[in-house]
Parts: sequence; C-alpha cells; structure tokens
Amino acid sequence: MTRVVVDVMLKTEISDPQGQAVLSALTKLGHQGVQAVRQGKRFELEVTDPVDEAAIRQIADTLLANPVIEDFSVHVQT
Amino acid sequence: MTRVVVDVMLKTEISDPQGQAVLSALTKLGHQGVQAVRQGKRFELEVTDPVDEAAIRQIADTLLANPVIEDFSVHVQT
Amino acid sequence: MTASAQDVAGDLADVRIGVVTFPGSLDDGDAARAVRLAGGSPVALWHGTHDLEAVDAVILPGGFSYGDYLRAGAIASFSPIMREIIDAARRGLPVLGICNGFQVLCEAGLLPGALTRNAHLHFRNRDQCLRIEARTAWTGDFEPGAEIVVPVKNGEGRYVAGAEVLAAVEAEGRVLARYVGANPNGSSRDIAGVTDSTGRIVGLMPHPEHAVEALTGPSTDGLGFFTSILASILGARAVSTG
Amino acid sequence: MKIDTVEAAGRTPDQEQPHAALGLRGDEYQRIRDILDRRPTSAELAMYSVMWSEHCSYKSSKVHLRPFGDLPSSERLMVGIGENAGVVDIGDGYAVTFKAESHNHPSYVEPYQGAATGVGGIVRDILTMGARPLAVMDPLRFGPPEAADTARVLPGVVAGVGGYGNCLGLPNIGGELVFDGCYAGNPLVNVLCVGVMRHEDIKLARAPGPGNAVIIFGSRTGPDGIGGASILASETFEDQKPTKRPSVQVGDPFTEKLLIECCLEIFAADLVVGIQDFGAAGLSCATTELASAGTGGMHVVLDEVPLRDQTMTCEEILMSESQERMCAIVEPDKVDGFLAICAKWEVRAAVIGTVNDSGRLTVEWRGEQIVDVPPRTVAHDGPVYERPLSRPDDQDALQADTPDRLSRPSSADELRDTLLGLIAHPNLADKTWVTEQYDSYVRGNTVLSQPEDAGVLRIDEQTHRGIALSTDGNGRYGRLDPYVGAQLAVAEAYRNVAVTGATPIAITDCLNFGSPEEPGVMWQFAESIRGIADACRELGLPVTGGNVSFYNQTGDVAIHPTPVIGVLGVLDDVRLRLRQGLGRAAGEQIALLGTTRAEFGGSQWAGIMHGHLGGLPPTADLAAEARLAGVLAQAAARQWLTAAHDVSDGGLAATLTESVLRYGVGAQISLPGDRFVALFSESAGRALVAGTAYGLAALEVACTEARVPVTRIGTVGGDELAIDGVTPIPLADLRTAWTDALPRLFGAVTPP
Ligand SMILES: Nc1ncnc2c1ncn2[C@@H]1O[C@H](COP(=O)(O)OP(=O)(O)O)[C@@H](O)[C@H]1O
Ligand SMILES: [Mg+2]
Repeated sequence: MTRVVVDVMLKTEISDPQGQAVLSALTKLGHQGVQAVRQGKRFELEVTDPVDEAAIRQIADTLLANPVIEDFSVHVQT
Repeated sequence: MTRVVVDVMLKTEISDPQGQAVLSALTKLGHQGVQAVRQGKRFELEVTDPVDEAAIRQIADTLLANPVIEDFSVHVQT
Repeated sequence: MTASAQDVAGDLADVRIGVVTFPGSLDDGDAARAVRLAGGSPVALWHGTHDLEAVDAVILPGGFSYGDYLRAGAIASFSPIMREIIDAARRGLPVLGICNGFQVLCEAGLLPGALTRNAHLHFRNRDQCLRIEARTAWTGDFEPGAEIVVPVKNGEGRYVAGAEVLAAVEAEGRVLARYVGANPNGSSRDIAGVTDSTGRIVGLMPHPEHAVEALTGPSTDGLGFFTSILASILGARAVSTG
Repeated sequence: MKIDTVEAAGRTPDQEQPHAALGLRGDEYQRIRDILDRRPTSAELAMYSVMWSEHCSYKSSKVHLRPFGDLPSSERLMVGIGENAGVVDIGDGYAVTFKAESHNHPSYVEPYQGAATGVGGIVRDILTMGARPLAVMDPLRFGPPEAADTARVLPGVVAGVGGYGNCLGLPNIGGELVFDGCYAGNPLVNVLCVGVMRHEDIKLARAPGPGNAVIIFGSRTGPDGIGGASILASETFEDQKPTKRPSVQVGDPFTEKLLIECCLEIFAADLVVGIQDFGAAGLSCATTELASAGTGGMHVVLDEVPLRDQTMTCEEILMSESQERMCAIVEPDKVDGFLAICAKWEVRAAVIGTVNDSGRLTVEWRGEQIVDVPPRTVAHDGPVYERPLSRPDDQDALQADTPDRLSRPSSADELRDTLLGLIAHPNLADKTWVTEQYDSYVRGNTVLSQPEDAGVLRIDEQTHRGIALSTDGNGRYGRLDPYVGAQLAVAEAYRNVAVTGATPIAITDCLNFGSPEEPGVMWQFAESIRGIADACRELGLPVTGGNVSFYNQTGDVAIHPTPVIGVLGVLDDVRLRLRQGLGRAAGEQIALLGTTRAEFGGSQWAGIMHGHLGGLPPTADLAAEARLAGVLAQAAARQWLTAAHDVSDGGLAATLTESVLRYGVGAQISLPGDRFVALFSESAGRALVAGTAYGLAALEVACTEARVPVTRIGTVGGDELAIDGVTPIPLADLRTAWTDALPRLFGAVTPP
C-alpha cells in the first residue's frame, strides 16, 4: 500500500475568499509576517501497489478537483 | 518571501464523511486500487523572511487547525 | 394586569440579555425577538468592542460568522467581544450559543468537542424533535425528559469529540439535548447540545429562537429557553437581595 | 503593454481592431466610429462591445417588450421597468421591490458557482433600490431526471443556491423544480429576490450633482468573466481566441452579507444620492448608466480601483464581472461618513472619480486618457433589431396531434396506478430533497414556504401586513401555444398567490428562450409577451420588470419557450393566510372551485405516462381566475376556510395528494363525471378548498354571487386517500411514492 497525496488549490486567477478571511484574521491577531494565504484541499489516498499514477491523475482531474476553477498536483509518497 | 504550507487533517479517530464520499464514488467508478481516502485542508502562506517557524506552528495550532479534532504539519518550502 | 403580574413583567423587562452580532451573524434579530417575546430586554452587542454593557446573560446567535470560512465559528472566537465573554463566562455569566454560536463556544474552548461537516454533506433544514436532558440555567422551564420540536438548520452540525470526552460528557450529565427520531447530521450519540459543568454555558445546534411564535415556527417550544434564563436570573437576584 | 489612448486613436484611424471577435457586427463597429468621430480606443471598444451585447442591450427583445410599457398605469406602481427592479406600494408606507434573473449558462458550466453568483447578483439588484432583501426563490429546470448530466448539474445548482442564500441570511420561500428533455444541456436557473423599504427610501441608479464622488466598494476587482477582454490585450489580433482568463466567477457570500448591512446603514444615514450594483459588464455598465441618468458626465481614475490581480489591463478592469461590488455617488461632505461605515463593516471602499456636467465619461489610466465617450451612447443607444419572426412550420402538426389517441386508465386499479405513477414522477413528487438544503426560517418572518403554494412573509410585526409570492412557468404549454402558455404561467402564479388569501398586485418575469436569430424562436418570444401583457391587462396587474435570456439551445434545438412569471400579492393580515393541508379542524368538508374540462394537451399525464406533447394547452380564462381570486380573498378574510390549494400540474390527483399528505390526514372523495378527467385534467382556474359545514355554506353563497362554480367533493378524515371508483390508497403508500422519487435519484452523497 502506498500513500498518494493530491493537493487541490483554486487557480491563482480565481478569488479565494476563504484564504482572504484567514489572512485578515491573522492580520487582526497581529501576525504581520504573513502576507498572503490561499486555502485548498488535501486528499490522502491509500493505494494498492503498484500505483498507477496516470489513473490517479485522472481521478484528481475528474473527481477531486474541479478543473474549471482548480489546479491539482499529485505526490506519491515513498 | 517564503512559502510555508500547513496541512491540516482530521484526527484518525474522527470520521471523515467527505473522504468516505470520495471513496464510495471511486469504488462506483471502478477505481478498485484506492483503498482509503481522507480529505483535509492545505494552506499556503506567503511569509516575509526570515520565517519564524515557531510563530507559524502557533498560528496553525490556534487558528488553522482545531486541535480537538485535527492534526497539522508545517512545511517551509525552500 | 394585577399588581403582582405587573411587578413580574417589570422585573422581567429589567433582565438584559445581550445578543452578539459578528460579521455574518444571521439569527441575531430572531434571538432578540425571542428574548422580547419571553419578556426580557435584548441588548445588541458588537463583536468589535470590549463592552458587555452590563448584561445579565449573553446569546451567541446562529449564522455564518466570517462566512464559516476556515471552520465554522473559528474566526469569530477570536473577536474582541469574545475575550470579554470568555472571561465573564468563567466568572459565571450565563451564555447560550445557538448553532454558529455553539460552534464559537466550542472553538473558544468553553464547551467540549467540535462541530463538523454533516455526515451526508448537505445543509439540512427540518423541524426536529429533541429531548431536553440536562437542567441548566437555560432549560429550567422544561420538565426533565421533555420532548420539543424546533427547527434545525446547518451544514456543519455534526457533534464530535474524542471517546474520553464523550464518556465524560455523558457521565457528568452534560448532554443538554438529544435528537429524537432521525439524527439530522450524524452527531455522535445523537447529541444536539451540551452544557458546561455549571449549567450556565450552553450550546445547542437546533434553533429555539425560530420556534417562539405559532405563525412562523413549527411550535412555540423554543420559548422555554428564553423564559428559563429570565427566571434563573430573577431567581439569582432574589437570592442575592433577599 | 502599450496603452491605447484617446490621443493615439485620433492619430491612427486605420489601426485594425478586433470588433468581430468581441461580438460586434461591422455596422455596429461603424456606428461607434460615427459616434466618436474617430476609431474607439481599445478600452472604449471593450465598453461598447459588452454594453451592446444581447445580454446588456436587449437589442433583440427591446421592440417586443413595448407591450409591457403600454399597460394601463397602476396606482401601486412606484418604479417601473427600466430601473434595477420595479417597486410597488403595499400599503402602510411600505414599498416592495422584486425581480427575477437567469443564470442559466454559467450554471451549466459550473453548477455550484453559477447558481451561487446568480443569487448574489439578484440580491444586489434589490439592495440597489434601497431595500432590505427579505427572501429568495429559485425556479429551476433540468433535463431528464435520470440523465447523467442532470446528476452532475442539479446537486451543484441546489447546493449553490443554498450555499449563497443561506449564508446571506435570506430565507428561501419557494421555487420550482421541473424536468424536461428540452432542458438537457440547457438547465434554467432563475432566481428571484424580494425586498422592502419605506416609500421615502427608494434609491435610483443615477449620478447627479457635479463634484460628487464616485465610490466603488465591496470586493476587489479581479479577472473574472472577462474572457473577451483578453483579445484586446494581445498586441496582434491574429490569435483572437479568448485566453485562459476565467469565465467562471466564484461567489463570496460573506462579503455580500457585509455589503448588504453596510449599504443599509449607509442608506439609513442618507449618505448616497445614487447607487448601482456591478452586474454584467461591471464598471463599463455602472459608470455609463449612472452618468447618463445623472448630470451627464463623470471622470474616473482607473488606477484607484482596488485590484486583486495587478497584471490586469485597463480593458480587463473595465469589463471585469467580479462579484460583490457596488458603486455609489456621494456628496463631498458625506464621503468621510460613507467610508467610516464601510470601515465598520470591513468593506473595502475607494473613491475612483467625480461627477461633472461635461456630458462625457472620461477615464484615465496611468496618467493617460483612455476613454472619452458620451455615456448615453454606451448605455442606452445600443443597436435595436427587428429580427425576422415566423410561426414554426411544425406548429400545426404539433397542435393536430392531440392526446385523444392516448389510452386512458379506467378500472379502479388502473386509476390508482396512474395516480401513484404520476405523483412519483420527479415533476410532481415531494421537493423536500431540494428545499431541505435551504434555510426557510432565518429572519423569523416566514409565514409560509415550501411546500405551500406561495411563500408568505410578514412585513410588519405590529400591523401583521404581509406579502405572498409565487413563480410559475410551463414550457410544455408554451411549446403548444406560446401565447396561451404565457397566459397560463401568469394565471398559475396568480392563483398560487390567491389561494393563500392574498390579493395579487404586480408581476415580474424571467423570459427563457432559444436563439433570437431563429425566426421561430422570435415568434414564440413575441407571442409570449403578447400573452403576458394581455393577461396583465385583464387582471389589472403592472409588469414591474423582468429579464430576458436568449440562446438557450443545444445546436439548433431550442428549449421550449419558458416564460417564468413571479406574482406578488398583499395580505392585510398574514395571520389569516390559508394553507394547503387538510385535517387542521374537525369535520372538514372539501369542495372544488372552478370548471373542469377534458384538457390533456401538454399535461403531466400525457408527458409522464405516454411521453406525449401535442394538441392545445388548457384554456386560459383570466376573468375566471380573477373571480376565483376574489372569492378566495374574501373567504380568507372572513375565515370561512381551513385549507386551500390550487389545481395545476398533475390535476386534482396531485392537489389531493399534497393536501392529504401535508398533515397526514386522509379524505373520502366522490367526483362528478368522468373520473379520469376529474382527476388528471389540467384545466386552469381551479382550487381545492376545505372548511367546516358553516364555512363552506358561506363560501357557496359568495361563489354563486361571483359566478365561481363550486362542487362538494368529499370529507376529511381517516388514513387513506379514498376516491369513489379508485382503489383506495393508504397514506403510507401514497407518502412513499411521493417522497422517495428525488432521494432515489439524487440521494447518493455527492462530494461537493
Ligand atoms: N427549487 C425550489 N426551491 C424552493 N422551493 C421549491 C423549489 N421547487 C419547488 N419548491 C416548492 O415546492 C412546493 C411544490 O412545488 P410545485 O408543485 O411546483 O408548486 P405549485 O404547483 O404550487 O407551483 C412549492 O412550495 C414550491 O415553492
Ligand atoms: Mg400550487
């Protein structure tokens, strides 16, 4: 069994109200060092070996991410 | 400016209906290889240098994650 | 009105119940109306101040504070007024968190556990039967075990806590109310609300403030929460002055 | 990138411009050149092209909408067609504004965000009038219930309507859910919002008073919905396809909630002289409309607009459709107060310009003049087309193919099975799967919501004054006869309001059609408008505004003509509203009001049981509808009735099912004439009512006077729906059939 992580983030040109809300909360709490925040999703999949990375990418593209507004990246953990 | 990623996942003893929904959709679509799915959050912070990792951990512990139900990990990207 | 009835009404109207408005609060007007219909005086409190305006109790209303972005109730729990409320609550100020207010109380650490995404992943609004189990400052007017019908409406109302916390909440009789019949969101042990050990800090996922008028609610059962706190405050005053 | 300035445009008259790629015809482009007496700058071209688009200019529909303006004036109408939303007087000094809008195409591309931003847009229209938004409704139409695409689109749309509306704290008080093959690939997502204000608080979209400040507030401007603008950004126009700029917009309901509270506080402090939301066409639309309706001139410094993305070009900023933004015109001495309220609500605000009386809209960017236009020519003098129209060739054949040839149930078991089969179809089944995802309680003034015939809101806690609203439309009827179909849509919404005891006072519309370039579609459109206007004339109702959505078609197949009508009614005392459920009083008796004819063209029975669409729709008798409404209002005010429920889709069978299941109390029914006709005909102008013996007797007298036919058909009680000549149906079976349909189709938990 292998763990595969799929990170899904809103495309950079799409507005991210959640990240904005976190940033303004941080600013109010006095954490000046943080300049920008984006919030996305992280999926951890447990996959039987051998991992078919193409299949995972297809899953990410059709199910885990909404390609109209989101980008994703796949990491097989070793 | 440095990117810091904070990953937040539900603790394993807390049930994760979102992950389960993804898993059951995958099973229905015939992706037998995926045995388990958990869904969490990924935060990408842009932080002014030098990065104060302790401060980021504190932000994660108090704001980005709810320690009652979630675990987090911090990665400074280099 | 008889003279004594007038006195009671007058006394009730002297009880000041604060209702906090956070950015994104939605049911603040409803909570204030419920206080008014119960005979008390609602006092609007603003999230950005440190002023509790000498209220006798506080309600954190339902809604989507800060859009429920990040986690429901998380950002609101850090607001200036919450610092005062957390302090005052620890010194005995009664606080009721309804729905988003319950989430804020859990995020602030005043109540155990957390509220998470509904098991079916949908927002759900329905008229819900509840059993009131704990006697608290906010539920004194209900018979023990009373079953009531009030609306429940949330997307993140699934109550969860670690096994030990759940066991302790049960053992100490701190389950405020339980869902009867269908569990609308997958909450552990059908828990709809919990109380702290003093019975003054109380959180409830369903909405009693939407069941205070026959015209607009499924029942008027919700009124009991608001009459209870008024009676409790008047009772405490009578003790301290008598 | 080089900035295309006004000065440069004068110097380089022959520079080629990508007008066609922006959707402008050659003659339209030439008109712009004639207006400006030079070529437009690329920023100007951006503005003209969006503002002269079908969506913003109504160029195909304008000539046909005239009948609405020709309706007799109504004393109730305070603001009519032309503003962001119409306003009507409901008494006691209250004014109500309501309007519907479509977000069909965006919801097909990205169901959740498309529907969510649809809600956001219509709520801002209502807010812009000076009103507090009170509630939303969502008439929805999808392809076949079992189609894969419906499974993709519907859950997202419902979650989006709920996600945005719930977060704003606006109760959802009704809507529609219709499935039909004609909407495959073209779902209709219409959203209605209603708001209230005092008469003196009405606000208008205009920019009067030279020297006044122009303020943009709300979200920052980002590259949302500007696919077309990127064409202008490319140095050469060879590569004229839209780049990767997103056409999808993501809603931020939290910001919109703050915007609402912020605006209401600003209105209460009387700090604005004009206000406009940013809808389609963003800054181009708001600045030109405000300027042309005001003193006539405005200067804008585009650099002052808060941006989300610093790489945006000036053309993109002018065309951006970023959500949750508003534009206000503020007197100089009130600017500080305005900004203070914005700060309190954590709403970003910036002064971006000044009103003047130059008669020109001028825009500067990085120190250069990039726009210099007469604002009226952008906002109001767009092209107007009289597109060819003709009755489709297949219309006669369609009408000739009547449902008479379809086999009908006759035995007691067949009639039972037909009833169960119909009410288990998603078009007639319980809508709880949808409505459970909406907050109907928030604000504490919802007197009636789903599943009642109309949403009813209390407006005043002291006087008990309230309003009722329903939206209806029937594309099947429209396809068979668009004139009658449109009248039936008005009639049904009117009747749904009337059965609550309210008096209907005004309508709004949302007109969903195929391509205006098809003569057949244009004919449907013109006929529909004629139908609505004639119905309104007969019922004495003003049309307060509306929305046109064209190009709802897949390839060359258009959707059925689907005008969706919203009717607003008034209740002097909402405590006297009527509800649809039987069994709230002892000894209830049931009567049917109106005339039942054998009318099956376009019916649910023909569609569900036989997949048939042909013949003529039911008769639309508006005078009879008005008489029925009059009797119902009187009956409600006099408290003669314990229940009332209109008869429409699915006929009396559907009405009875809903009435007995509401409180789980059965009924014994005996029907005059042909049972099949009595149960399944969709004759309009009918309602089921219940009352005590005394109440019904009083009603009968009133009906006789008003010439409304009334027939006693049974009594309330028991745990069956028992209809003479039909095998009795235990309520438990009826409930299972009715409630299981949608969960069976969409119940599977879907990831968001
Ligand atoms: N998409 C929707 N959103 C909200 N309410 C809806 C929706 N679809 C249907 N409803 C509600 O469900 C009930 C039944 O709908 P319908 O049978 O179409 O009503 P009617 O025939 O009276 O117009 C009504 O209260 C209607 O407002
Ligand atoms: Mg109806």
